[in-house]
Amino acid sequence: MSSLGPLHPGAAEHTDRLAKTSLPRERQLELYRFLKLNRLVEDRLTNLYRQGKVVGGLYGSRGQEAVSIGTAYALGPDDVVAPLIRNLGVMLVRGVSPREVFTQYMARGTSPTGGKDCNLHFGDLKRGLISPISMLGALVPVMAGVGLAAKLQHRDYVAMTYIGDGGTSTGDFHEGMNVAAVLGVPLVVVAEHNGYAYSTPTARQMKIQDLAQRASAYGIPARIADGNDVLAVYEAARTMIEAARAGAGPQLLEVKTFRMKGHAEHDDAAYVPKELFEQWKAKDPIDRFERHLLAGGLATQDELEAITGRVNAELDAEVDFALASPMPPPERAREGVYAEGAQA
Amino acid sequence: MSSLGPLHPGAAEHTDRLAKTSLPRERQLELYRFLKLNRLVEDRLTNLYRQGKVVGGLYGSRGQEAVSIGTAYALGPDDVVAPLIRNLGVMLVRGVSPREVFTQYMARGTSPTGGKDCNLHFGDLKRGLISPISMLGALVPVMAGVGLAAKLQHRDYVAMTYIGDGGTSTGDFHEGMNVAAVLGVPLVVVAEHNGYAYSTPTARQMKIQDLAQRASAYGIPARIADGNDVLAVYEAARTMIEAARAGAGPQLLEVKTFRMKGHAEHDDAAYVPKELFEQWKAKDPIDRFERHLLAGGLATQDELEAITGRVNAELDAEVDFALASPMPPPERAREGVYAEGAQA
Amino acid sequence: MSGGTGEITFLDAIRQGLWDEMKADPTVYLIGEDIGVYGGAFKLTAGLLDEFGPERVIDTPIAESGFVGAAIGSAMMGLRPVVEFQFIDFIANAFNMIVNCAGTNHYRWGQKVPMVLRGPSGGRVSGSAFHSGNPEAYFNRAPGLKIVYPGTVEDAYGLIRSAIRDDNPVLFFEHKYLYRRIKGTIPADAADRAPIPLGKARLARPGRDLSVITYAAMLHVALEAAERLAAEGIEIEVLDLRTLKPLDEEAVVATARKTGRVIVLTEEPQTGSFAGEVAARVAEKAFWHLDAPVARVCCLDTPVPYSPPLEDDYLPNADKLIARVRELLRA
Amino acid sequence: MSGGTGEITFLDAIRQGLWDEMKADPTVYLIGEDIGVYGGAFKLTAGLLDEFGPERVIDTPIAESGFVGAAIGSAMMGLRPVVEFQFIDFIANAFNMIVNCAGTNHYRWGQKVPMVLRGPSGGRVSGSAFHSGNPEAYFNRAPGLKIVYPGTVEDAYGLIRSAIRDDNPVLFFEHKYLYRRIKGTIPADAADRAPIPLGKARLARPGRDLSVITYAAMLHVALEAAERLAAEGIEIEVLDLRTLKPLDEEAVVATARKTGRVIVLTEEPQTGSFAGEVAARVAEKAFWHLDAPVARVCCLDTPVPYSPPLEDDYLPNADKLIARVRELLRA
Ligand SMILES: Cc1ncc(C[n+]2csc(CCOP(=O)(O)OP(=O)(O)O)c2C)c(N)n1
Ligand SMILES: Cc1ncc(C[n+]2csc(CCOP(=O)(O)OP(=O)(O)O)c2C)c(N)n1
Ligand SMILES: [Mg+2]
Ligand SMILES: [Mg+2]
Repeated sequence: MSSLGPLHPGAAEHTDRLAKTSLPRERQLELYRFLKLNRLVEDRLTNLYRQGKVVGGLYGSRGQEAVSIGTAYALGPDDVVAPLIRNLGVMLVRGVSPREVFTQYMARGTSPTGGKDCNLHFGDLKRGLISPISMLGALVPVMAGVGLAAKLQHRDYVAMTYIGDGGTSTGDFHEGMNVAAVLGVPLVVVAEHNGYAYSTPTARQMKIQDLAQRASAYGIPARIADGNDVLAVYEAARTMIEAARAGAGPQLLEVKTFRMKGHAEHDDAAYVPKELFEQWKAKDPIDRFERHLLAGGLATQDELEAITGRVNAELDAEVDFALASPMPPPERAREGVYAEGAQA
Repeated sequence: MSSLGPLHPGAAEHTDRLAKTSLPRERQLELYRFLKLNRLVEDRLTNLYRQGKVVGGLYGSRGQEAVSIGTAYALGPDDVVAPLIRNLGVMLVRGVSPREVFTQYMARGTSPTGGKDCNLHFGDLKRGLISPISMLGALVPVMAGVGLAAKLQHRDYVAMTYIGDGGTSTGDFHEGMNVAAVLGVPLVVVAEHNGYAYSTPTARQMKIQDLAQRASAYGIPARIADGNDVLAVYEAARTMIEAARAGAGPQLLEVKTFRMKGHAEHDDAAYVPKELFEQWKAKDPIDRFERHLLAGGLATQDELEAITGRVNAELDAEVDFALASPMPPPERAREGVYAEGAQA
Repeated sequence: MSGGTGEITFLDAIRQGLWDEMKADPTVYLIGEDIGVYGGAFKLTAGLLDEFGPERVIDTPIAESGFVGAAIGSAMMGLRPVVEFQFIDFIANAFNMIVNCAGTNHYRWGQKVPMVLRGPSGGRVSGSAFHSGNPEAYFNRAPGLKIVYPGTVEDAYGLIRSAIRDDNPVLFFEHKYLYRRIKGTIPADAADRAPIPLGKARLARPGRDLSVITYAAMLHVALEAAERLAAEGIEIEVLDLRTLKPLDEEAVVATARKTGRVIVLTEEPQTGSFAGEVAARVAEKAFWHLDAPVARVCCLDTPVPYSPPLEDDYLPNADKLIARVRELLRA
Repeated sequence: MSGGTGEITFLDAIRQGLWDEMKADPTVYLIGEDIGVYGGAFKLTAGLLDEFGPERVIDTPIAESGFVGAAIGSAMMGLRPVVEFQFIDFIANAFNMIVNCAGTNHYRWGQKVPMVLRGPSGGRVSGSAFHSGNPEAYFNRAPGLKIVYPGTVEDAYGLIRSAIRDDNPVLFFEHKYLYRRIKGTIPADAADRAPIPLGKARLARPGRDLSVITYAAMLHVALEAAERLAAEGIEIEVLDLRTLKPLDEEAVVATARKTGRVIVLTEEPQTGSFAGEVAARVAEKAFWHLDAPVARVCCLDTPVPYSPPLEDDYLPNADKLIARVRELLRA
C-alpha cells in the first residue's frame, strides 16, 4: 500500500487551527448542530441497519461531514444542489428532516418517494434539491443544465453538485465540465477526495495527486480546501458559489478528506491500512470544530452538550415515527411512470 | 468571428524553416512521395465525387497531410494504428493501396470490406491497421486496449490513434486517456487541432487554447508540434512513440494545423473567415516541404516532378481498376455477422 | 416564416413545428451540434438562430451524454429543451442519460422532465452501420420514455409540436430518406389549432384482406404495395402507428380483428425488433380473430451494410412485402 | 481450487469457470472495478488475484466505456478479456462501445472481438431502479452480440466457459438473487470435458398441457408453479433458454407445437421485452399448432421499485404465473 505513496501529498495540511471565518457565533453554533445532526443521524441508521430495519445497503459519510455541511451552508436559498448518497449533510442543511431519511432507508410508505426509491434517492425542487442518480458522473451534466437554465432564465441561482475521486474518471464528469465551461454556466462542482473509490485507492484511479488538476483541462478555476475543517470548506465554497453567481462560469472545489468507514456498512474496509484510519481519526472534523469553539470561547462544553442533547431528543422521535410508519400499498408500484398529460 | 480570437494563439509559429531531422535524403523524398500521394488520391476522389462515382460523403485532409504522413512514418513495423476518416495518409504509409481506397469510396465488391462499410472504414491487422469508428472518441479506449495487450503480452509494439479538437470533448476521450494513464500502456494519441469541428470553432468547443492542456488531467506527457511541418511532426511523433515503447505510458501529441476545406465535400465552409484560409494557404505543408527540399539541395524541381509523375501514373491505373470493379453480390449482405464458431 | 405556404417538405414541416412552438412558448430552446450558424447537418434548423438568437439555439461541444444531461437539468428547472443528434446513431452515447436518468425520474421522485430528443434516422442513403440507425427497439424497453416516428408531412409538423408540449422525455425520430422526398401542406391556421395528439395511430388506408402495421419510411413501402395489390382486387389495410410508445394497442388490435391477417413492417433487424412487440400484442390480444400467422417483414439481422446492392438486400421493399402478403393470403 | 468439490453455489460455479478457463488459456484475463484486492462487490473474483496475479486480474478506474473499449482493443490483439460490471445496470454507460463498436466489428471489417461482458443482474433484492436491471432486451436488437443468461449451477459453470471460448462478444448475465440461493455440483473432470454449448435451450421439465419458456431466476418460479400444478394433474413443460441470442428457435417452436399453449415468463417490463421476441417467433412459426393466445408474464411497465411490497407487485411469481396458466387452459 505504501507503494501508493502517502495519501494527499501536498494537500492543504490539516492543522488544529481552523480557517478564518466571517461567521458570527450563532451561525458557527448552527454549523456545529448540523455536523452533529449529520453524524448522529448516521449513527442511528447504523443501529437500525444492525437491527435489520434498513432495507438494502447503508452508505455513510463518517469523517467527511464537514464537506457536506460546509458546502451546503454556503448556498443561497434559491440555489439548487444535487448531493450524492454520501452527502446526507447537504440534505439536512437544505431542510430535509431526519424522518424523511429514516423512512427512505426503511422503505416505508411515508417516505418522500413513497417507497419507490431508496436511501437518499429523493429530491424536492421547493428546497432546491435534486435527487442523486446511481450512475457516477451523471449529475455533472445534469447540474450543468440546471446552471444553464439559470442563465437562460436570466435568474441568479447557482447549481452545485458533488463528485468523488473515483467519479472524476467518468466520461460524464468530463463532458459535463467541458460543456459547462463552454456555455459559461453557474456551476460549482465539489470534488470529494476521500482516498478511495470503494476499494480502489486514488493512485489506481488516476495518475495525478490533486483532483483540482482535472480543472486545467477545462480552463476553469479550481481550489483545494481542507475537507476536515468545516470553516475552510464553507469559506472556499462561498467564494466559488459567489464567483459562479457573478458570471465566472463553472468552478471546481477539491476537498481533501478521508472515508472513515468501508464503502458501505457491509464493507469492513480491510484493504485500508490501519495507520490511515488512525492518522485521520486525529483530524476528525467534528472534534476539531469542537476544540475551535471551546478554545475560541465561542461555546462552553455544557452548551455543546445541550445542542447534542436536543438533537438526540429530536432523533428519538423521528426514529419512532419511521418505525411506526407502514410499508407502502402494493398498487403504488403502478403509479407515476409518466408525468400527467401535456401542458395545454 | 474575431470575437473568437486568433486561431492557435501561442501555437508553435509556422515558419518557413522546418524542424531539424535525422532523416537522410532518400527517406525525406519518400516522405515527399507520401505527401503527394495523399493529396493526389484526394484530388482524384474529389473528381470522382463530382462525377457522382463516390457513394456517400467524401472527407478530406487537404492542408493536414503532414500530420497523417509524419506521424505514421514514425511508427515501427509491428506498431498498431487506428486512423480517423481524415487520416488517409496514415493508411497509405501503412501500405494501403489507392485502389483499396477508391473501391471503398465507390462501394465496389472488390473493396477491402467487400462493400460492407464505407470510405476509410476498414482495417487489417497484418498491416497494423484498425478500422475507424464513426463515434468520435471511441478509438481512444480501444487503442488503450491495444496498448494494454502489448503490455500483457510482454511485446514492445506501440498503439497510436488520432482525435480531433472536437473529439477531445467526448467522454470516451477522457475515459480512454485516464485508463491508459493508470494502466501505463504504450499509447500515443495525436490530437489534430485544425480549428474546427464541422462548423464549430475550437473556442466553442473548449475554454482552453491548446489541446495539450487536456493532458494535465491525466498526468501524462504532452507536446505541441507545427502540424504543417512534416519533419516537426515526424520528429515529435518518433520521440513520443519511442517514449511509449520504453515504458513511459501514454503520450499526447498536439499538432496545430488547419482544415483547408469544409467538413466534407458537400460543405462549402461558408462559416470559415476567408482570411483564415489565406493565412493557412501560405503554410501549405507540401509547398513548405518542397521549398525545404529545393533550398536544401535535397532534390531538384525535375526530381520532384518525376515523383509526382510516377504517382499520377499509378493513380490512373488504380482509378481505372476501381471503376472497372463490379458492385458486390447482394447475398454478401447476409455473411459475417458472427466470427465463425468458438476456439476448440 | 409561417404555416400554410403551400407545398412543403417533411424537413420543412419539422422546422415549422419548432418555429411555431418557439414562438408560442419562450421556455422552448434548441441544443445540439452545429445547429446554429450552420443550421444543422441537414439544414433543418436553418434560420432559427437568426430568429431566436443564441440563447435559444445553442451549439454544443461534441458530448451527447453531456448535452442530454444538460437538457435534463434545464427541463427540471422549467425549460423545454429540444435536443438534436447530428445523426440519431449517436444517441447510443447518451443511452444511460436517456434510459436511466430521464426515463425513471418522474417515477422515482416525482419530478417531470419535459424534453424532446430528435435527429435524422434510417437508411437507403448508403450511410452504412453508423449513419442509418433506427433505434426504436433500444428505447421501447425503457419505462418513462415516449417514442414518436412520423411518416407524413402533416404528422411531422403536428407531432413535433405535441412532443414539445408533452411533459415527458420524448424521442422523435426523423427518417432522413423522407426529409426532402415527400411533400405536403399545413393549413394556414395550423399553429393555432391543437396539434395531433401523441399515442394515436392513423388508418392510412382501409382494407379488408390483410393489415400492414408500420410507420415512417416503411409506411410508403406499405402504401405502394397496397396500391399494386389493389389492382388485383386485394385490399390491404395500412395502419400508421406514428407514436410507437405508448403504443396505440386499441388500433393495433382493431385492425388485426378486422382483417384477421397481420404483417408488421419495420426498418430494423428482425431479432429484438420493435415489430416483435407489436406482433406479440397481436398474438395475445387478437388471437381468436387471426386466420394466419402473425408475420414480420423487417431487415436482415445484420448491421446496416453500405453498398447499394447490399443495403437493398438488407432493407424491406414493396416486392418483399407483396411476396409475404401472398403467402399469408394463401394461408 | 478445482471442480467436483461437492455442493457449490451459483456464484462459486462462475468463479470456478473463470478459474478453469484462466488455467487452460493464458490469453484470458479479467478486468473491472474492485475485482482484485477486494474480489468484487459480490466476492465472485475472490482469490483470483492471488492465483493469477495483477496482469490477469486488473482493477480499473470507474470508466465503463473506457474499460470495455480497452477490452475490445485487447481482444483484437489476441487476448480474451472477461469484463465485470459491478452491477449490470452500469452496462448502460458502455452501450455505444458494445452495440456499435464490438457488435458490428466482425461484419464491418472481418476482425473478431472475443470478449465476455458479465455482471450481477436482476431484482428481488430491494436494489431499486439502478441496481436490479435485466438488460437483455436492450441488447437483443444488436447484431453481432451473443447473450447468455443461466439459471442453474451446472449451466453457470458450463456456459461461462463456452462464453469465454466463443470468438464473439458475449454478454453473460448473472442473476444476483441466485448467487448464493441455489446449489449444485460439477463433475470432478468437468474442466476437461467440452463445456455446455451456447445457443442450445434445455428442457427443464417435460409436460403436456402448456409450455413456459423462461430463463434465469424465473426458471425457478416456473418450476415451482409446475410442481404445484402437477399436484392437480396439470403438466407444465418448462423450457430454459439459457442462451437468449442467438435464440434456440427450434426448441421454442418444438415446445409450442407440442403443447399448443405458451407463456413466456421473464423478469423485465413487458413492453419492449425480450419475451416479446420469443412470443413473436411462436406466433409466426408455430401458429397452426396453437390452441390459445401466446401469453407473456413479465414485470410491470415501470422502473424497478424499491420497497418490498412494491417490488413484489412489480415482479412475476408462481401465483401470478399459475393464474395465467389457468386462464390459458380455460381457453
Ligand atoms: C458509472 C458507475 N460505475 C460504477 C458504479 C458502482 N460504484 C458505486 S460507488 C463506487 C465508488 C465511488 O467512489 P468515489 O467516486 O470516490 O466516491 P466515494 O464512494 O468515495 O464517496 C462505485 C464504483 C456506479 N455507481 N456508477
Ligand atoms: C460521438 C459523435 N458525435 C457526433 C458525431 C458527428 N461528427 C462527425 S465528424 C464531427 C466533427 C469532428 O470534429 P473534430 O473532432 O475536430 O475532427 P475534424 O473533423 O476536425 O478532423 C462530428 C460532430 C460523431 N461522429 N460522433
Ligand atoms: Mg472516493
Ligand atoms: Mg477539428
